[in-house]
Amino acid sequence: MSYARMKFYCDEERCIECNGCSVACAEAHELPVGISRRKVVTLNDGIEGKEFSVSVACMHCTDAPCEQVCPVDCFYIREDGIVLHDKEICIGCGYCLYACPFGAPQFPKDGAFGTRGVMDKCTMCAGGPEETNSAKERELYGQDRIAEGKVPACAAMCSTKALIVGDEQEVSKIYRKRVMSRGKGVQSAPYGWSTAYGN
Amino acid sequence: MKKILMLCLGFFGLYAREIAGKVPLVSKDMAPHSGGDLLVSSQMIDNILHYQTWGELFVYLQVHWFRLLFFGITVGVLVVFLLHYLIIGPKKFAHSGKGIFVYSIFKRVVHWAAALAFVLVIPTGFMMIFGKELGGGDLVLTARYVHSIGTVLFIVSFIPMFLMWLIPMLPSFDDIKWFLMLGGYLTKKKVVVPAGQFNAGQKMWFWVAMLGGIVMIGSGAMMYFQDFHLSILDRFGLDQIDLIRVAAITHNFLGMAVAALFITHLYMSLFAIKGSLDSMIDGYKSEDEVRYMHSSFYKKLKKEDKI
Amino acid sequence: MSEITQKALTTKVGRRSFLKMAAIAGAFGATGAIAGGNVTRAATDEEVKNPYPGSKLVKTICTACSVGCGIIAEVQNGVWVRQEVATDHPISLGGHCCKGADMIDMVRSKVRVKYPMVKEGGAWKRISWDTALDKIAKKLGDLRKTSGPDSAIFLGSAKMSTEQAYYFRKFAAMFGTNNIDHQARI
Amino acid sequence: MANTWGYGAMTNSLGDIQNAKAIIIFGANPAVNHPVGFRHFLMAKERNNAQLIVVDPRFTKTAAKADLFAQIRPGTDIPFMYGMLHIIFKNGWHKKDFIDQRVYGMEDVMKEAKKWTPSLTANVTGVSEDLLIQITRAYAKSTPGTLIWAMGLTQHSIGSSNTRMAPILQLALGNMGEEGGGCNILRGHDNVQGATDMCCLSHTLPGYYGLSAGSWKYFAKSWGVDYEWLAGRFKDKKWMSKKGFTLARWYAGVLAGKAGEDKIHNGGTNLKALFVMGNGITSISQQAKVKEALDALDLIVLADPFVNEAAILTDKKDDVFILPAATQFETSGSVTATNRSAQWRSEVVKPMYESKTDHDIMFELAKRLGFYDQFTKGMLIKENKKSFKFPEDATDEIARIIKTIGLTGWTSKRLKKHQENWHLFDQVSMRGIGPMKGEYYGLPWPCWTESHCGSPVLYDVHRPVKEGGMGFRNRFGLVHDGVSQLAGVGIKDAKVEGGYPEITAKNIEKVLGIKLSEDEKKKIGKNWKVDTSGIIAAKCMEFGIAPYGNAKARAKVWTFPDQIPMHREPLHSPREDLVKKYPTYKDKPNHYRVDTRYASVQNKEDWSKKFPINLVTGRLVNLNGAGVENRASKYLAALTPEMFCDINPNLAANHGIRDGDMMWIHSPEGTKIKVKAHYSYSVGEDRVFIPFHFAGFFQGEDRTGNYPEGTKPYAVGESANTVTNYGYDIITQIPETKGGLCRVEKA
Repeated sequence: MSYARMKFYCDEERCIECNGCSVACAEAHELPVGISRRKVVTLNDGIEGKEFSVSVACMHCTDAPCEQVCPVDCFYIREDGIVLHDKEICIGCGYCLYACPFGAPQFPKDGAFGTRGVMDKCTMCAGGPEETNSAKERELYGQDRIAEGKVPACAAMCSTKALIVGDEQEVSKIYRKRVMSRGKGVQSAPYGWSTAYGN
Repeated sequence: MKKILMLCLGFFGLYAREIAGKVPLVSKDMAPHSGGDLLVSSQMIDNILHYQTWGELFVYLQVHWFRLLFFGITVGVLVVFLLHYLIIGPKKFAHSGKGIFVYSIFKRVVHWAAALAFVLVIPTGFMMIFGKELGGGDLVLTARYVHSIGTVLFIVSFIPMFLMWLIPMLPSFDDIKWFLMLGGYLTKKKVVVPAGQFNAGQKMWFWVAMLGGIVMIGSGAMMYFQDFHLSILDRFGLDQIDLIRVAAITHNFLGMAVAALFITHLYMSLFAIKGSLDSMIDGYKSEDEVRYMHSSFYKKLKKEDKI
Repeated sequence: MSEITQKALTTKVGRRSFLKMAAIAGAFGATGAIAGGNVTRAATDEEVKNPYPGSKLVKTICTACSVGCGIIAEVQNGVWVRQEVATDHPISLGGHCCKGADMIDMVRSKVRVKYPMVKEGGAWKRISWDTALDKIAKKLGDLRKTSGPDSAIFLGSAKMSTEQAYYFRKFAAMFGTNNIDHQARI
Repeated sequence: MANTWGYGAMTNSLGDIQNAKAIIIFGANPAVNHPVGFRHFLMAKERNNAQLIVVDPRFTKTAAKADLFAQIRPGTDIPFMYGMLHIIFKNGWHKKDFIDQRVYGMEDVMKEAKKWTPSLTANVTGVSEDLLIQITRAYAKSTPGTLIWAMGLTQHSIGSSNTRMAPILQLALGNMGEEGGGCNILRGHDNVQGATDMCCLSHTLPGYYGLSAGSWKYFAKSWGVDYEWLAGRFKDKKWMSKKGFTLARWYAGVLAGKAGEDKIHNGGTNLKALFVMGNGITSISQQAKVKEALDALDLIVLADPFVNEAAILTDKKDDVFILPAATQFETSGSVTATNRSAQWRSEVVKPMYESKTDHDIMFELAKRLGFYDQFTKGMLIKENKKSFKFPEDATDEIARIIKTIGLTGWTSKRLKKHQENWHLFDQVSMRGIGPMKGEYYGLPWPCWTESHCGSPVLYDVHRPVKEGGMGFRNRFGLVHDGVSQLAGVGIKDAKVEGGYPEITAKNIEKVLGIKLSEDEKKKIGKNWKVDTSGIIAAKCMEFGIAPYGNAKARAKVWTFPDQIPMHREPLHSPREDLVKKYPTYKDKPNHYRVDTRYASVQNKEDWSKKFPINLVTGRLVNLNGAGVENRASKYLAALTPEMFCDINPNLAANHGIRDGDMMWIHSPEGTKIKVKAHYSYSVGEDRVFIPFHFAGFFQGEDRTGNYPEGTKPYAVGESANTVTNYGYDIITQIPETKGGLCRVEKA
């Protein structure tokens, strides 16, 4: 049996920076203030035709750089592609943050003497290595909604359904459908690596 | 390199393309209303665009080189000294007589404070680098905290040490000669080594520890504090996260040099020159040792009639 | 301003402890609903464990704006433990803005008014409901007698339920004044 | 709006917006204020390639998703719409047969529209001619188009003209009574519609019955109390039918008599007691006056789940009561969404701490004031019970009494059934399936009988009444100026041809062509509005007609100061040249019991000289109303931890204000606030934007020490309404918070 690969996608044509996802996440996992596992970012605020918003969190990369650079090997990647880590192994060194293209890892200041504690990041609502749905798991990682068969809180509560999570093939199907129906279409010639990021 | 990027962005490609079509930020000042957490502000998106430069380099070095180099250098240095000890052996100097008073109590306290700092910082640094083998968790986490505490101690001892040894540590012609004969360590014979109060090896250690120390403190602080903002960064087209990445790379490479010289310093004072440790305990160096190992200094003292 | 906010935000709010009281480990509830085929793997035995054993789901409506998004509240032993997603709601499809997503925190917020209070001599004083209501009623009654019913104004709310709003209007009518209004005016 | 076609409510539903081919938004920002509702807008874009047009003084999040965006000068919506109508009429894009059959008075509008050439419109509104033409074409040529508005249109001294202008535009294009069309007002709070329907308002009784003696008699009877007893509760019968003070100007009732204050007419007394239940009065304009008034009151009672910040604002030392009210999750009841549909809230948890539900507080007070029995009797009447169960019996009481907006069908049983089965409704048409087949979700009113399905689209003559169809309401007589007011088109499947008057006991036999039995004649009420017997409604359903008649909408309201909407500059206008051309109203005495100034304020001086910058207020996505309930959530507070002002970098630079600096905003009222500058290009160089959700600071002074211990919200700041200008709507007295002036200065 081959497993689906779970991915996030945020449709910037629909994202309106309502912050529903980030607050839903914070509320669902009862995060301390200052930790945003998910954050909505608006660029070109107030510029006509150029303003847009996207919701960013851990993208659960296929070959996650965070997992590669971790000096204590606290990361593990589930068979469905969700990248998780063990907070009892993590030392809060910050290397995963330096390796992450999306700035996903967060470091609450809850260690000894108010120092930076161990890393915290989006779990795609899949908890951690502790016993599923145990009080300890919930304390450390928040809800384990995937185990309950539920959609992660952020995507489920997205007000405009801009944020989608699921099997990457399903997600890209939805995306393709939306782009087509918008009547603008996807550019037929692909953007190369040289142009894909602006420079 | 491409491979890492492609794999990492994988699915995100589509999405990143959408973003790339837009112009970059009009002004970096126009961040979201919530201040304070720069790492998760609009810079996060910029970060995606610039990931190729420093982000990838950091991943590449961390995945392939840092651990290997640390391991190689440490083992290499240790093997060299082991061989040196076995083949050439330590230098022994006569410890009869009063000896020459070289280190005042103040200097000794400062030295030992710095020494303690290094003893705290360097092994804990190694513990973090090889955290995998230690299983991570509380042990390595504690090591991380100790690393920070050691840094504070180092900062405290840094300034007096820098000031008290700045003049004697300035380079001189002796240093070239010292290097040419590698400080006379490659021979079993007692040779007269050209050196002032401090020889070139000590000077090297001093400058790496001091100047390197500053850089280590600076880069370490960046990694420690994470959320800070330097407006000067914009001028260099660097994002704050990029600066931290540069800091991490620098910290690692410089760490290798510091670690290597620290081990050398330990070997020299504990093994290579028997009894040299005493000078840092009671402040007296044996005359014999000074005569050979710091010949210029010896001559100078003689001239000034201080012996 | 920001300092105050910062201080308020960083004070440790022990909501966890609040939850802990409700979290009773042990009992097993079998809700192994797995969404669509290959999206998730089959749940292992331990995964079907319900995080909140014995909880019930209550349907309600968000109180933030007039869109009327659905909310499903998960309640365990009389404590609202989790805000669930009303994906089948016809208007919102489970969606929420940040206000709606945080409705649960409005109820269990630490800064709620917890008991009746009166300001006396410039200081707040805790009083009982009976004292409060008696005093208010007396004062209102006296004013009604001395200055007439029009000396009072009642400002109601668009946050009340329709029934409460209706009764608020009736209250003013029976008090004897048309000095009543609510937020539709602004 | 109610004066145009009968009801002042959103005509279609949010889901129905997905059917629109074009969407034009005036003074609303659904992406921020109704994010979930905005999904339907985006769906319309995707499903129909609908053009999204936004007309707003600033570049909002909604505008960021728009196809066309016009940055309009605040308070010039009427010229803009006349400019559109000018182009529409000139090109013949209006729907002639629709206007002939269903609209009265459009000729006058056409005459006025002729004056508003694109160049004149551009001069007044600040929107270029090209853009105006482009927007008009895009909107007029794609029908059905829906028109959206919110507070940006109503909060002006000409707000009531604005809200008549928008329907006129829709009528001209024939967009009314269409799926995907309509005038869709987005209400603010969760139950504004419900609370408004129940008329927690000073000018009418529940169900918009007005304050006439007849209405009072009907309610006395329905509440099961003696009319004379009820009248005796008032000062005298004369005061029963006088509109009361409003939320916007209640403070005037306290301050009257002091130098410089407006005169009041309030039964010979000033206001002395204030009873507030769930109302953030720190978000109404003129905060400085509100503070003065609070200080001067004898009694303040504030019942809220969180500390009502009126308690923070006032310096009053005694007799300020704070009562812990339960939230809506700690009680049950119905709530009416913006699209007139009711949803049932179940009680999630019991009231926490010592809090009591709002109705419990009222009941307890009624007991102590000696009218508890009369107060609650209404709930016992229907089934002749001994005791009541709140809120179910209250819901049924409302259903029994309120006929005007057709709440007869809203029994608690049906509403609960809808809640239980909300998954069985379609998100676009709101139609139910399975056991809910034949009903629309939430039974949007009018829901004429206990078996009626609700009316998702108002004034839709294309569907039968039993499926929610109806014409415009016959509310303004049968003939005006010799022109019949009845519609020229009938409702689908109706057994009555064409238009017909509202049904009364007198005309029912004639209109329907039936004979009532003696028994029916005895039971029947005087007209459809007071017929609790249900006979009129039943007969009407049988004949497929709506009881309220089928008339023409009127573009001309002959009872208003402006019969057709006319542009008038705001009281504080940045264009002194236009003030002379489009002056405001004359001062209005006894406007909701207080004399209200118009011309005397506008002409006092050239305000634009000292206060050259337009002040726009609005909402943020994470806060709501006065904001206290959201600022009490640490996650929401963290999103905007402090009060700020969106200011264009160019404007700011000219005043030496850097991003993140503190700045003063001065108002013509002599008040000022100190806020943090936030650079944003979303506002032009001639205006600034401030959100109105903050309180706790007053004119630079920190008043947070006034919070009782442990109740301070996580974010506090200056209230924007400290600097909003004087100015009130001529009909409704809504404050003019969206068209004021100010001056900025570095702090």
